[in-house]
Amino acid sequence: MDQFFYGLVGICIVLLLGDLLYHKHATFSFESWFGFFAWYGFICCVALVLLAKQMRKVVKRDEDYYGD
Amino acid sequence: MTEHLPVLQVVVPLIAAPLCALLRPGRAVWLLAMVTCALCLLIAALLLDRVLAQGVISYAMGGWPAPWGIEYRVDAANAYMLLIVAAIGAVVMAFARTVVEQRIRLPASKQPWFYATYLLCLTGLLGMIVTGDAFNVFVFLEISSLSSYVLISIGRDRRALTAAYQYLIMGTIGATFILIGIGFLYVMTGTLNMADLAARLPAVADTRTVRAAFAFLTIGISLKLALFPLHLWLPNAYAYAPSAVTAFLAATATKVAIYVLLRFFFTIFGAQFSFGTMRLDAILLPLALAGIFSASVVAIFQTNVKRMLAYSSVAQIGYMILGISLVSVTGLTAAISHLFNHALMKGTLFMALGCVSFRIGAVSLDRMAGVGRIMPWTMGAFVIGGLSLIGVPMTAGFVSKWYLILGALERGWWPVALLVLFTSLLAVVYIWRVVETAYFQPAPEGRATTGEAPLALLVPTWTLALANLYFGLDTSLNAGVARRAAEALLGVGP
Amino acid sequence: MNSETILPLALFIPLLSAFFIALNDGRPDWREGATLLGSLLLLGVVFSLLPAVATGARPTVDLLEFAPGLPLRLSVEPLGMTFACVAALLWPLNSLYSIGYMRGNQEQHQTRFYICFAIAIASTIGIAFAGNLLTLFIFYEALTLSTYPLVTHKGTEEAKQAGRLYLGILVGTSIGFLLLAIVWTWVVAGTLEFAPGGILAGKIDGPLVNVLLALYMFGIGKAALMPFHRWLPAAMVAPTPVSALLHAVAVVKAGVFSVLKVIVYVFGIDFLKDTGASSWLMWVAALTVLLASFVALTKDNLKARLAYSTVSQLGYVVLGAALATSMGVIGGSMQIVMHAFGKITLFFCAGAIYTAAHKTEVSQLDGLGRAMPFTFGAFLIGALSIIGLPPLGGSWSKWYLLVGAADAEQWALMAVLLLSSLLNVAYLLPVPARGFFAAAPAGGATQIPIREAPLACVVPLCLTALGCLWLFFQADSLYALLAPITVR
Amino acid sequence: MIDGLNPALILIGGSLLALLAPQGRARNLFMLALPVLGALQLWGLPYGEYARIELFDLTLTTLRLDGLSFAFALVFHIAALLAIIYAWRLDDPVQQVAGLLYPGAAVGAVLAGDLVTLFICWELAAVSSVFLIWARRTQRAYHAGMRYLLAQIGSGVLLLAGVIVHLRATGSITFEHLGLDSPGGWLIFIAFGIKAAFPLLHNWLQDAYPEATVTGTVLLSAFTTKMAIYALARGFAGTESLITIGTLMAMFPIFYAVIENDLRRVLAYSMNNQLGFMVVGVGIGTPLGLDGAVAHAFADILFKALLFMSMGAVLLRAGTVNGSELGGLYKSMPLTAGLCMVGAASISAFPLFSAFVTKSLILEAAAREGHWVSFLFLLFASAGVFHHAGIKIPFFAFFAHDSGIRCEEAPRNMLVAMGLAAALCVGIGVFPEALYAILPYPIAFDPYTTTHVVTQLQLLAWSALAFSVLVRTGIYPPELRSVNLDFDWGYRKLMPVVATGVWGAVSRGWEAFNTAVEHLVKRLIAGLARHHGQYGVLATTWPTGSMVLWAVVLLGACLIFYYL
Repeated sequence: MDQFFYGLVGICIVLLLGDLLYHKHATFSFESWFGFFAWYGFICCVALVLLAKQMRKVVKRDEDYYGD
Repeated sequence: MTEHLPVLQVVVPLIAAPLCALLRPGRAVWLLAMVTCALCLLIAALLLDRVLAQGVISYAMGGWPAPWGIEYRVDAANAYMLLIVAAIGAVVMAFARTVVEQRIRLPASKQPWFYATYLLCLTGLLGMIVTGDAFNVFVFLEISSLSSYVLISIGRDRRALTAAYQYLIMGTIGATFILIGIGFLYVMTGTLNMADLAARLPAVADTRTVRAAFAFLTIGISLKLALFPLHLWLPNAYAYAPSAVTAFLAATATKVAIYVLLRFFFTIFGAQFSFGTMRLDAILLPLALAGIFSASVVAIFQTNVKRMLAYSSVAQIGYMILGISLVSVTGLTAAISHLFNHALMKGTLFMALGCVSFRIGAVSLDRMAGVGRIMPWTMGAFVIGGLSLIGVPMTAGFVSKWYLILGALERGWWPVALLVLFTSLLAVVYIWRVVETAYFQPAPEGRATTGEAPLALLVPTWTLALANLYFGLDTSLNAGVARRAAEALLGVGP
Repeated sequence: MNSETILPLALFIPLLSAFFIALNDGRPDWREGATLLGSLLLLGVVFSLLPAVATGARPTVDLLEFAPGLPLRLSVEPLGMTFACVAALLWPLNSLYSIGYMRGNQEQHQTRFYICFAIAIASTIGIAFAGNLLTLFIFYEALTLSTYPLVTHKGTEEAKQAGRLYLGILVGTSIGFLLLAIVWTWVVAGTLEFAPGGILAGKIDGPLVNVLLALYMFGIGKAALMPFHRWLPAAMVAPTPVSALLHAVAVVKAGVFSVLKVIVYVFGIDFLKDTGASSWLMWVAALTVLLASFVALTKDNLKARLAYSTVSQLGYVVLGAALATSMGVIGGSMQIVMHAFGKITLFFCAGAIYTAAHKTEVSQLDGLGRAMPFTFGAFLIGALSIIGLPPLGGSWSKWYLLVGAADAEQWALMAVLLLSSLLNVAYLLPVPARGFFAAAPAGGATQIPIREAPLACVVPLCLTALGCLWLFFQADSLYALLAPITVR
Repeated sequence: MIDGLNPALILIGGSLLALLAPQGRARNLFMLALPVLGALQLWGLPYGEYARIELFDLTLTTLRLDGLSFAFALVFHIAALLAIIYAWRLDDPVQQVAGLLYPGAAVGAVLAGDLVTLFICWELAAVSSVFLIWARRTQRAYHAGMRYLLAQIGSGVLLLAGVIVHLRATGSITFEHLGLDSPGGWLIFIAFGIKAAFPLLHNWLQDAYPEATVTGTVLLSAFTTKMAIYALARGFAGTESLITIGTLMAMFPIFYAVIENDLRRVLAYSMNNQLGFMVVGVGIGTPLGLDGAVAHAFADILFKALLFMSMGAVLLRAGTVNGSELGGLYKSMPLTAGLCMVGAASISAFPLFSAFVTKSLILEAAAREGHWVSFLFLLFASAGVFHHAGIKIPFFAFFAHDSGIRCEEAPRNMLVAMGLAAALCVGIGVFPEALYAILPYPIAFDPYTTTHVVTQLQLLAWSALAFSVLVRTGIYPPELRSVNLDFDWGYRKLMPVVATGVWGAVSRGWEAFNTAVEHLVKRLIAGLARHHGQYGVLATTWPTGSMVLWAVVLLGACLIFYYL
């Protein structure tokens, strides 16, 4: 599994650096920020999981909650 | 021959009565009585036919012209009444034979007396209707009353004697009051002929004597027709008399009294005087309404079905009086038509009860349990009579109820119309108690499981039951003629 | 034969059939034969009137004269024609079903049953073809009385109680209110004829219109408008064929049919709209629709649930009438037809389930559908039609009722109708859903395996279910037939 | 090809005929032929309007073929075909009939040229589809089906009401652009919104789909919601509020998807999220946006079917799809795992997979119209969808820790169906022009630009990184046996309690009223009985003297009255 993870890290870095190699067609200015899609995707996913974890405290119920 | 019809109407039964008494006991006596009744019916039908075709028939007794002689005067109103009484007389006579022979337990030798009395009673009733003479009314009233006391007391039930005695007292008081009233009128006008009285009364109307006469007649007639609260003699008399007698009297006696009331207050005094000046309706209306309500409620609580129907009769009389106190053509039509219809329904009901008591010997509610299954035809007739009493469409009872409500609404008397409808529902209750008991309760222990009543009883019963249905649809007789009678009495008709 | 000569036959055939049934008391096959023959003859007679009526003829026959100017009159107009067609179509099917049911359950007093049934049908036809209010009233009462022995058929204490309630409410309201209303109409209008556009316009005004309308609406107890609906669930003690044809079709439809007749031909929808007298009635009907649905939800007994559903569905018709728009009236009339086919199917199914499995409660039906696929399939179709889903007949009546409500700009009533559809789903569909998809209760293995009810039961219910489907495609011709009724 | 024949009728009519065919191969072949025939019929018909029916005073156009309806009708046929193959071994006539009737109704709905026909198909789809849930034959499925049906029919009746209001206002029932300013528009909008699972109206989807049968969920995922997308595209293209609604829709389900345990329910949430993209496309309303919505719907049907099919195969073989109980299944079901990953890649919009060429149309349209907020949220949602549908589903089902479950590979027919779906997903991804060619509006759009490919890969890779980091650090929430409250709490918990309470109060009040009335009536009767009863003063026999006295009293009263 570790190889898998480090492979992934490698790919991520390569892709991030890829931003330097071409001219980005951006409609919005933020798109042209360096590695925008990379770090935006990362932050989003972390935020998603953390928020969802908090949400669980509110919405999680026992499996037979609805009783059927 | 036909011009003597009015007098024949009375004379035929009058002559047949002593003949019956003289004949040897047996089938022949009944046959004679039956033929007599049939003849009466024929005569009544012919009379009605002629009156409808030609108008009023006046017949001078013994050739003495009115106002000196006794006049028999037949118009739409009394021709119609004659038909009712004669018809019921005939049907009940057909019913009576089996009852007299097997139920009343009169010694065979005494049986002819029953028929004689019956015919006398019929004579009296017919006479009261046909005559145009006020005093003659009283005479026939006494004939019918006295014979009916006898008929009531003839039953097996010992309580019938007390009942007949009370009836005798009250009937006599009523008759006396009527006689006093007639006397006062005679004093003031010097005539006993109704038409003549009607012509002469207005001149002396504003006298105390006439008013006293009016009061005596009101109470006297009300006693005879069992107006609430003067009805107290009636339930026992009807309940304890033999079934044939009850059927006959319930269908005729009080009706004739009502006819007398109509005659006196509409023809003799005139509607204007009776209701305009004297405000007779102010007395009749409340009593009628109270009677309808109270007697219906009492009927609900009765356990003796015959007594229940007797109270129902008191209520039904209330309807007729209500119609009269509306003082309109529609109201009077309702009242007069109800005379006819009520005769049909009560005749049916009492005869059906006669069939029941013939078989099971009792007519109390608990003894009648389950009787619908063993006597389907009898109870079938009872149901039809009951529906008619309730006033269900397609029965005769609906016709009178229709006109009664119509009359009340025409006058704008809402509450009255509502009360009439509400009390019909009370009738549903007391009739349906019997129907349910008869059809759904198990038969009580120890009751003989005899079968259906004999045909001799069923045929007359069903004749009237079917008449209830027929006249519920074809109303030309019971409502059409009633309307003409009403118009005649109010003097507005053609 | 022209329509006038045929018309009285429609009344006399069932009566005659009753007579022959009575004659064949001891011979069940002959007796049932008389019923079936009579029903088929009636079907022929009624449908032979249809073409003429559809092309605008109004055959009329006076039977008797009740009072001067007040005959007992039979007269056919589209609304009555529709109702008569429904009754005539369903009677043969119901007879077939009755034979299966009554024999299958070995019921007592079968002759009396068939006689009363035939008389009830005659009365229904009389109501459908009544040419004036008096005739209508007469047959209305005849229907009540002829069905009383059917309601109390079982003769038990429960049946007796139900009979009391039945008679008490139906006779009570009709004599207490309806008769009064009719006489009142006679007094003010001088006629009791059913006339296009009504007979009361200009004869009565002010709040009295409301009072008169109330007398009519509550007087027609058979329409089961709350609070006079209790007789209908009570009447469910009757054998199921009675509930099916009479208490889902003939009797209750006679009630709402009378409501429509009174609104269309006595008051006239223009008159009602101008006076606004029927606005309270809309709400009473809407309340009936909703409350009865809620009650139905709480009932576990299948027939009781269906009975309350009927109360609710009758409310639709009254609602359509009360809207006083021509689309509302047409919707109400269509609802009579559509609901008749749907509900009779449901009752047939309930009876078939009882005959085959002796189950009466919804909660007992788990898994039964797999043993009785035709019965439960038919139930599903009937239920969907009542809910108002395409492609079944019920959807068109709902369509027109909604159009009527929209025409009257009664948005809240539209909402009621929509909500009611959902409630219908909630109380009707559990039956087929549980029947087909729920697991059969454990421990029932020792019982005799359950199979479909006798063929005489299953065939009619399949036919009526197909009828629901067929009606979806007949909506256009029904509309064409009914459209003239609101035209003056 | 038969002139003017509605392809929907082939499926609907065939569904009933299918029952007549003997169970087994004959019926399967017959059923298989139906969508093929239907698709051929559809293909052969030139664009235009057919099969007009005069009903009452309305004209129904039961068949209207144009670019929009064609694309949907085509993919519906494909989905039906896949489902039939997938269900080849199914021995359940209920599901078989429903499985044809329901697609037929959906095809009918998208081909309907008027609102009445639309309504008819709308309701038919609702009713026929519920059987796919009930056919699971469990208590849960029964209740879920009932709730589903109520929601669906609720949508239907709202549509009906909207149609009627619209008809009254405009006199027309033609189904074309309606808009929210049209009377009745709002009603129809909400009706469509229910089926499209708008936020707050969405719960029926997550509630019911996971409770359906193995085949049922596959079918359900294809039609109802896409039918609604079609209807929105037809009636409400360019409605601004749809952009907001769609964005919300794309966003909130992903949070639930993360913590949901039932993997089919995870897919249901993900489906909700994909619908959000389509709704945004419709809301933008430009040709590009609409094309994007249509194309994405097309692709979504295929990859969602693929994913549900793979989860169905897991359910069939392993007996559960709860993430908490699965894991390591790749050893037992390698092919299924592989195909599932194709689906996962497709939904995540990997380049060369279908969503990549369809979702980008929507994002591009949003960008071109300057909706930057939506754009950012959609990007967030894209990352999220990869996270839960692209990674979570295959990870927890086939990898993660080994649950020890050893089972057979999926049956061959299922593999064939999945294989076909996977091929289509990849095919679209590789040859987007084929799909673009059948879209309603001609577009010139190349998804495979460097920018596009790189940025998308960045997004996906870093999302995957985030997932890996979170799992390794143990922050990632474990799969737990649980249910998560959603808005269905309102009608599953709150409403029953309130309704029971209110109804109880009403019943008690009614009973109290009845008792009071009964009491009153009893007292009245008792009062009457006192005087009128058998021994009451009015019913007993009076002594004669009293009677006489009464008569005299009355006479006196009369005399006084008359003299006055």
